[in-house]
Amino acid sequence: MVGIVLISHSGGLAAETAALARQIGGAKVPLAAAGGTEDGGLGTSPDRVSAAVEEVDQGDGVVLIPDLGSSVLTARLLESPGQVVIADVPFVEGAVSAVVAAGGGASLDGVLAAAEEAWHFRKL
Amino acid sequence: MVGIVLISHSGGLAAETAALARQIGGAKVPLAAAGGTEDGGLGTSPDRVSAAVEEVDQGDGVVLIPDLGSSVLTARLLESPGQVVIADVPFVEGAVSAVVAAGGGASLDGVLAAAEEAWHFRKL
Amino acid sequence: MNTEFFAAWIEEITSAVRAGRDHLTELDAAIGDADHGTNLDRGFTAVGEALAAAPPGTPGALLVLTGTTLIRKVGGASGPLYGTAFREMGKAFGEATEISPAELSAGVDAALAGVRRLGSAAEGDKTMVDALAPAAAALSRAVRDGLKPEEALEAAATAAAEGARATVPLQARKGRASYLGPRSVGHEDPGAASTALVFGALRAAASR
Amino acid sequence: MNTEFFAAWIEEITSAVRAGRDHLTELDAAIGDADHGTNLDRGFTAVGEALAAAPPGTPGALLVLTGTTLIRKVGGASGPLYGTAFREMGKAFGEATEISPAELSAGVDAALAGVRRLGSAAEGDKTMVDALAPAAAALSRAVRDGLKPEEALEAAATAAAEGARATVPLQARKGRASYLGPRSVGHEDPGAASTALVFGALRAAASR
Ligand SMILES: Nc1ncnc2c1ncn2[C@@H]1O[C@H](COP(=O)(O)OP(=O)(O)O)[C@@H](O)[C@H]1O
Ligand SMILES: Nc1ncnc2c1ncn2[C@@H]1O[C@H](COP(=O)(O)OP(=O)(O)O)[C@@H](O)[C@H]1O
Ligand SMILES: [Mg+2]
Ligand SMILES: [Mg+2]
Ligand SMILES: [Mg+2]
Ligand SMILES: [Mg+2]
Repeated sequence: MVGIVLISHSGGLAAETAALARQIGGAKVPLAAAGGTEDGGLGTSPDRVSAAVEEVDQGDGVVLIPDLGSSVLTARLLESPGQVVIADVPFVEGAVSAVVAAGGGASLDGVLAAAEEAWHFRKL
Repeated sequence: MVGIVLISHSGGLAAETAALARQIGGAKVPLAAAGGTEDGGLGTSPDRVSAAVEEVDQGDGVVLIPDLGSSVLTARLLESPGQVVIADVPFVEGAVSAVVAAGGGASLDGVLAAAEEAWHFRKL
Repeated sequence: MNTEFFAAWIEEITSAVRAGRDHLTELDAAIGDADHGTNLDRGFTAVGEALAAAPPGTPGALLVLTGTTLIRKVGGASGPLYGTAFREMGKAFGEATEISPAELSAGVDAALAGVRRLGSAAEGDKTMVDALAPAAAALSRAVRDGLKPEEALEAAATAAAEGARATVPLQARKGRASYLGPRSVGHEDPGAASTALVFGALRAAASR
Repeated sequence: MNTEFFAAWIEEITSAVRAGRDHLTELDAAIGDADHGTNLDRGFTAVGEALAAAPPGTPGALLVLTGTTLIRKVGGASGPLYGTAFREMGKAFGEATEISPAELSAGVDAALAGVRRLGSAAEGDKTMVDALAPAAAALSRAVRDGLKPEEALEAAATAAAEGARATVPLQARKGRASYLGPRSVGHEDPGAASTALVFGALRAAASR
């Protein structure tokens, strides 16, 4: 299965978004939340994010979903075409769509495409 | 100032998103997080959301930002044209944009328009 | 049908939801978040308490209080939706103390319209609308054709149950199940299943 | 310029960041999240420890270790950006033990290219690029014109400081400040201000 890493400034935001996505998309998906700095502050820790990537990598590729600012830059440092790719998507909605697609057995490109559909989902 | 209420299934997600938005958009904006059921479970409590609307209403209107599912339906129950309006926007990114706009003194329509711009923000 | 009849209906729904709670929750586990049975059980338990605390004097008041309580207590999407359904039916009944089959049918139509307006779901979107809409249509047809009340309610209950079963092959396009896309196919929609219980309870109240 | 020179540069940056920490954080409070000074102070403190623990033998190795440590320890957007800048400069220096002004200029160009690639910011977007790009250009011009090393570094430092000041009237189009839209106008960009400190430190290292 494709792995997913949620990268946020805020440890709480990454963890809560992961919990919601897991609840909708299924508990089996390899999904990790990498938010906050190593000392628990607001920010991004590349070490945490790399550890999360290793944790969820089952050989089918990993999608990184950053919230904004330094999360995006940290994600870019870890990009590796065809293996570790960034989804430029709305954080919560994209995470839910990506986790659902990964749980359904989609390929790396399929998960990325599903996440990007979140830009076109209307709520009302 | 226009008030903003973040409505989520998850109390944690609403609170963490509010914290991030406040950190970027300024602490003065009347902003409330209404997530989870009254007994702290996953779900939406219309009573909590109405209380949040009252809390942030300074007479300049209130924007409701729901995440998905029951949050959207609860928000619709509280809609009141020209006073309490729903922003159909990406949850985190729309919240940040809305809080920034409200902090800058935008009108209800202005805050709504700023939140909707979050659909067009690219991160990379 | 008087206030007592509608109180009996709510009691029947409450028992059916209690008995079907785990089944509804299992349906929701497949394409949702495994809480629909618990949500409705919590909601109708609260409705029972609210009705006991301040027994309403008309069918309309009873249904409006039922709806308001569901909105406040259910916690899931079905709360605002069923809440709106019962409130709209109650409002359609106005101050009347006795409701004719034709008025009941108009009340169910109002409930359906309210659910549609709130949730923007069309038939085929794999939601409670897929049970509610055929039930409303069957009831209206039965009334127009001059069927006896019990027969009319039987027709509505059957239509709701068939509508619920027909959601199995559909792909969800509304509610949180819609995030599942094609993975939502092959499962009965929990809200449609509970709507079938609601109309089964209506038939049961009539044959009490 | 040898390994000692670059070690002195990092020391000068560390002192300048320590002294300017609160000012940088205040700039970031206006259009960001009030952590830029703390972020860089934490990062360069960690760099000092890393360099002391395993002193690198070449300018290239020293700058790569500096960059890697900044990436790991800064925590904000400036970590990946400055980290990439120092790593790219270090990689451009290769195994050389003595760096000429022309090589230094090429290293700064590589740093700028790395920051641009990572952050996709153009000049005028109100970021550190608005200080780094003019500094790189001034250094390259000075080297081409055959200026003495101290004069060349003076020119780079002046260009960086002017570039930072020129960010005041700009509206941010990259980084978290971009979420502020027009509200970001009227404030100096913190990352551009710290880049001016970095080039001031380079000049200081040369006149030690
Ligand atoms: N927009 C909608 N329109 C109509 N019915 C909906 C809508 N959204 C959800 N539903 C119904 O609500 C049911 C789920 O209710 P429930 O599980 O109690 O809420 P939640 O999805 O918030 O956990 C679905 O099975 C569906 O029938
Ligand atoms: N995409 C980018 N490209 C270039 N520089 C950027 C970019 N994003 C942010 N910056 C720089 O980083 C600075 C902010 O750094 P810092 O406060 O340490 O990080 P954060 O914004 O994550 O808190 C900004 O002032 C800006 O100069
Ligand atoms: Mg549910
Ligand atoms: Mg639920
Ligand atoms: Mg900052
Ligand atoms: Mg920061």
